[in-house]
Amino acid sequence: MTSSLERRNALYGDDLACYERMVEIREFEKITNALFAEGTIRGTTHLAIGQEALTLGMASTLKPTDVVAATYRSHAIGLALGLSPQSVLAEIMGKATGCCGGVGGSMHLCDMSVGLLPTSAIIGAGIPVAAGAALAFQVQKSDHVAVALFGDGATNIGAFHEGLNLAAIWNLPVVFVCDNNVYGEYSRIEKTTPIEDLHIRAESYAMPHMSLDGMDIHAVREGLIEAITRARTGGGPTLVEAKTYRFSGHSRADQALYRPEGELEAWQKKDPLLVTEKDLIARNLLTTEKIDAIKEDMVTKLTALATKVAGDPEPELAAMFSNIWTPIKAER
Amino acid sequence: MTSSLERRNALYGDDLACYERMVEIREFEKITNALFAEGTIRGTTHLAIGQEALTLGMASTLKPTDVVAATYRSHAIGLALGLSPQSVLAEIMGKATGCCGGVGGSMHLCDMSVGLLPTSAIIGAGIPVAAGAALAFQVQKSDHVAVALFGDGATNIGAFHEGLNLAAIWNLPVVFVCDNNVYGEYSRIEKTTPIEDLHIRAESYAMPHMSLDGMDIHAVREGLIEAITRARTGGGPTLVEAKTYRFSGHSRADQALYRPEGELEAWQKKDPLLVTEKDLIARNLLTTEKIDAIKEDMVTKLTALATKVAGDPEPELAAMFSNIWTPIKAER
Amino acid sequence: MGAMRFRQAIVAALADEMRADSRVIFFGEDVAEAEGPFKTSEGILEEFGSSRVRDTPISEMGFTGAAVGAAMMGLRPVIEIMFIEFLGVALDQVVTEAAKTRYLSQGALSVPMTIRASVGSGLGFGCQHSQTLEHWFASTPGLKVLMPSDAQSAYSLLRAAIQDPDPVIILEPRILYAERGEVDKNIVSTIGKARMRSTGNEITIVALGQMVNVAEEAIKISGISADLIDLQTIIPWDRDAVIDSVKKTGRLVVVEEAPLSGGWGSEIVAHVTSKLFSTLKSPPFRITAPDVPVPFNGTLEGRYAPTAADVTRQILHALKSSDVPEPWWVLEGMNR
Amino acid sequence: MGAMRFRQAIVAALADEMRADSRVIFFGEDVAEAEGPFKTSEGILEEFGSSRVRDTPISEMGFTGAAVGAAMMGLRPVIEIMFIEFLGVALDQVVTEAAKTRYLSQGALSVPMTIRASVGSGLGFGCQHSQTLEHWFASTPGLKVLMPSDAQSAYSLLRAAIQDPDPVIILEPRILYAERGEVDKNIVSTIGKARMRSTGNEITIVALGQMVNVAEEAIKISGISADLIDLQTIIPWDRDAVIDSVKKTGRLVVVEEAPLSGGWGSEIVAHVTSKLFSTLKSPPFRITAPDVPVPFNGTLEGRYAPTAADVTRQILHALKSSDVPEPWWVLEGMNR
Ligand SMILES: Cc1ncc(C[n+]2csc(CCOP(=O)(O)OP(=O)(O)O)c2C)c(N)n1
Ligand SMILES: Cc1ncc(C[n+]2csc(CCOP(=O)(O)OP(=O)(O)O)c2C)c(N)n1
Ligand SMILES: [Mg+2]
Ligand SMILES: [Mg+2]
Repeated sequence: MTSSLERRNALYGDDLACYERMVEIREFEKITNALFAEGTIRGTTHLAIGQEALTLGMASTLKPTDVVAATYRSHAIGLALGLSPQSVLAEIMGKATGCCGGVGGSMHLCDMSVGLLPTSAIIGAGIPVAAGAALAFQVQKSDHVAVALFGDGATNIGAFHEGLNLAAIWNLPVVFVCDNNVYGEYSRIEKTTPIEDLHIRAESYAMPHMSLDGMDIHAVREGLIEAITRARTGGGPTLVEAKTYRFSGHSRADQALYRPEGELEAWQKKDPLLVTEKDLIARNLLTTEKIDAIKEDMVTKLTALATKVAGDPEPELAAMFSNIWTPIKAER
Repeated sequence: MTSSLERRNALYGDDLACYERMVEIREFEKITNALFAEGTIRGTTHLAIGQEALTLGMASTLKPTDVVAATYRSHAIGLALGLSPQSVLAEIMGKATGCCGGVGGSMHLCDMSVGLLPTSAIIGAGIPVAAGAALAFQVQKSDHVAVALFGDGATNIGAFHEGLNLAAIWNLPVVFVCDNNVYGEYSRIEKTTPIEDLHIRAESYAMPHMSLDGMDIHAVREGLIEAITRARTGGGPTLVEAKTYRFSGHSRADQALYRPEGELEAWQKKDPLLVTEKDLIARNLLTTEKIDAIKEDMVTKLTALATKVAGDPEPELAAMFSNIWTPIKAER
Repeated sequence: MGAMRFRQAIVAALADEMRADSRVIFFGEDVAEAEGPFKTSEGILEEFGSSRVRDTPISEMGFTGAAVGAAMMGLRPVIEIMFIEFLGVALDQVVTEAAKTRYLSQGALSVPMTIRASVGSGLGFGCQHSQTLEHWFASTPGLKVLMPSDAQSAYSLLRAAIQDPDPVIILEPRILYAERGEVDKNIVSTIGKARMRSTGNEITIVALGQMVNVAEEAIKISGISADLIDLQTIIPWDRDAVIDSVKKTGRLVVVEEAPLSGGWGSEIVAHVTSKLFSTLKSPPFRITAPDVPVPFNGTLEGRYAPTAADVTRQILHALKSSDVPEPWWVLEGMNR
Repeated sequence: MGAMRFRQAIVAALADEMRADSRVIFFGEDVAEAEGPFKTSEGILEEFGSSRVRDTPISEMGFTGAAVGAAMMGLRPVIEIMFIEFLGVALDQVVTEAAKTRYLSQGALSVPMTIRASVGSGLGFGCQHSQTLEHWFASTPGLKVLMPSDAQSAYSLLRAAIQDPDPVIILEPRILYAERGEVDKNIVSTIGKARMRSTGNEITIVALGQMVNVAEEAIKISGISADLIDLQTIIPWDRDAVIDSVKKTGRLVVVEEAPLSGGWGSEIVAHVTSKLFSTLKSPPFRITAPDVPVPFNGTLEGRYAPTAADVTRQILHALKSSDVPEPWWVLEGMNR
């Protein structure tokens, strides 16, 4: 079985592989949604359909030794960074074979082999944590970079303000990536946020900032490379706002009926899959036939996977009592 | 004995009265400092020597029906708003005759007859509270205004960010007054804050903002009148940054030895008392003789007061058990 | 009288208070237009309008503090904290500001605010969205903390909370939102008073929220004769009701959903022990969750909070012998 | 061996750990250049430099979260929370992030961070700066909570905390900072192990922090023979030491600085009661502060935490009769 790291490495410099990973995420989320609807998945799920370009843009620019503090909207970033559909789906289904052994669930993925810190279900919590990881890199004089990935709604919480201020004053190697998908739960951004361009909030910290088209992997990469390079070379933090759109509902069974007429349709024209397909076709890396084949394969593979994972073992009762405190003998 | 409200009303339209109140604050703080040094006052104290123009500018522009959420640096704002030196000193000395019956202490003054909410010793806490008071005024359709008074260091804490964002999105009748006295405890502002002009942080909330000379009562009034009028007439919140300087140490016995050479002396040239004296003399409302007389009187009065208050009764043991929960019968 | 879901009882209580008292306002994340992530404010915006009913930005510190300030100015704010864990970013406003305001103002101000928060395990929300966290509010004079166990108490406690002049936190077991029950709208609880779910003389069972239902089930299964006390108010708790019952039964067990160490049940056991020591027939004890985070996996999560089977086993043991039954994780060799 | 002040013992422990382990870093508000508001980091910046020793902006959520992240990446951050109340704006990072990281990463990550916070009453800092608040961390598997009672334990516990692989909160009684005591730098505490301050056979006294000294004074005054257990670690507490002692003495009293309701002592009483009920000579009980905010006035504040006189009176009562002594505020008719 290919490791998370191998899956991650497959992305570098390979736009077709990135496209296929985007398709994987898209189909994975659809199947997840179906499994939740039929009751096979319990609890909650947060899909990132329509936001694949951002996660792939990140995964293909960051190094596996860089770390990412993300959120409950975790499947897409997890798969992009390299976690296998098996380990993610198994976690969402609470199986022992999941990336957190089934005790985490949909909101909590983790795989340090590709730098995914345990994703947090608390808005804003990952922002100071990412700054802290960057602090460690700075003290250790390593050239690793930390990234916080969070939503538009998260820019209204205190941890955002404190995390960015601290990163600025200490010139930490961190990139703050705001996935502005226009909604925080069921609220459209203007209901909760007095400004449209969130990246300007970096001005409060004299921090470089930018806005980019989160539907286009090239635009994402271009912006991130600038920010990541700045961080890696001692230039300090950057606030990057990626303009995306949440094609799916917020979570669970949300149908997103609160959307203005035609908004979804307008954004669907910018569907990152379409955008990437056009690009790859133009570059003769893809054909419409190939696209259909890729998608078909993916659906088949993931459908088979879902059946397989359903049969995976559940965690032992002992898992409930493990990894809470560190066994002391392990210490110096 | 004159009530807090009478002392407050005495300030309106009377620049000489405002000057005398500034002198009162100045001498009160000096005596407080001496009493703390000799051990008569226990716990802690936070003086506002050099910042008198800001508190008087506020007191003489706000109505007594407006409310102020201030901080542990409470003596000056308390006296300015109308609390008597007796009730403030008694509180600082833990006497039953203090404005909080002696259970609050130096960091916690309160007098609702002039709109002083219990001052908080938690950085930033008063900011959302002031927004909430303004929310009440908005819902009640009254034209009262709420003010939060806080320091430069407080603009780095989450409650500042969340409070301003909420006030902006709800267009609340609140004025956020940042007393930028250059220091947060023993740290000069640039050590903790990546920007110099804090008022620009309002841009993150599309909120009007201004900077003003906090050493000149006229400049303070002019700026506040604009902000208060905006709030009172439905125009929403404003962030006002008053540039001041903390002539005293942060608290207790702090000698502020960490100050750069000559900084204090430079600011002392802008001492709000000097500025106001010059203005009043030019307007023939004051003479140098009168100034000496006012100060002498004040020292005599406050020295006598200190002796008197030292003899005031302590709170009964019962005070320790009172006003924790509301006696239910009092309810509908 | 009428049957309704637990969450509908919450809506009804809020609506009835908002009708009766124009000072009552309500806000939180997606509570207005979306009518609440758990549909606990259906129709509230429509009936009471956008001045009194508001959606907030994601900023618990900001809007909890705003409730404190609005309450100081005479309104009666009710706020919703979607999951109790979110108060971890706003606790200061509750315990350090709201709880101390009346004291510091020497009674000039009070803070008649109500914080509604969903709590508890059992729904697969994972370890950051499944705790009860009553202990965050312990040892904080000035606060009151309530927990309903059925539709009736959801209605009656919320009305009492909104009418109360002090800060009240009402913890709603999320797992009960969809449960139906009879609701008599004439009943408004008295804060601090427990409610008898059943009466008997072999043992006193004290429980809160969902654990009341679990304990009731255990009584059915075991057929024992027990006083089942639904505490309803955890701070301040009904010392008289518990003491009187234990005087009668001579035995006490507390059933709680929180982990054993530091749970609220220890307060009940410690108090009763010091008051009734000589009259106790057997040692008071607690049936709790183990000292672990709430696991996501359904089978494991099913073992987290005490089950009717656990409770039955331990109570039957306690009635037969004078030592305290071990929790299942000790019997199964899982940990201390 | 040498006598030093409590605060100097803290400096020494931090310095020794920073010398021994380059992964240890230290930050907080005014801890670097100003060497700490309570002078608990004198010379640290000078010796270890501005990369490892930093002043932070006023943002507890920000820098506590930064410590969590830095710890995940292998550093051993020590942070100072000037007054424990300030964690009310940052609790999320401690209980919901740090405490759950090892669990969620299935052991791939641990969070070896140490949070130092000053706590307690007696210095006239008022009701928002004088609490102990241990209960905020209760029922949170994954955390460890320590409290020193003298210079030696200030040194030995801090070293243990920094060496510990998990998140540790060390609560320092502010009133002890200036106290002198002998310190043997070869002693590093074992977390979870209590320390005997004195031994005897009439009663077991369990206390934490400053209350250990108060209890010791009471023993002197009363001349009773008691095991005085300085718990040192409140989470996880030393069950064996307490159980063994009570097996010997048959009596237990817990002396705590926090208000009665929901204080940590109830856990000790509840556990011991359920384990040793039949062998107890008299009911275990607690001597605590009343359920009130900490008053500023010196005379009142002097009555807040238990005094040696209170403790003496109550223990002597408990040794003579089998009922539990009333606290002073009940005797003096102040409240329930
Ligand atoms: C502190 C906190 N408050 C509220 C929530 C509930 N919540 C979960 S997701 C969400 C919306 C977040 O919106 P955004 O930041 O835009 O991210 P998105 O879900 O759109 O990716 C909210 C309010 C939470 N998890 N944490
Ligand atoms: C949440 C919190 N963190 C830290 C402190 C300790 N503290 C008290 S005053 C102060 C400095 C505040 O500086 P600033 O906001 O500039 O106000 P100033 O004291 O200068 O008036 C600090 C850090 C506190 N009271 N609350
Ligand atoms: Mg969003
Ligand atoms: Mg300042």
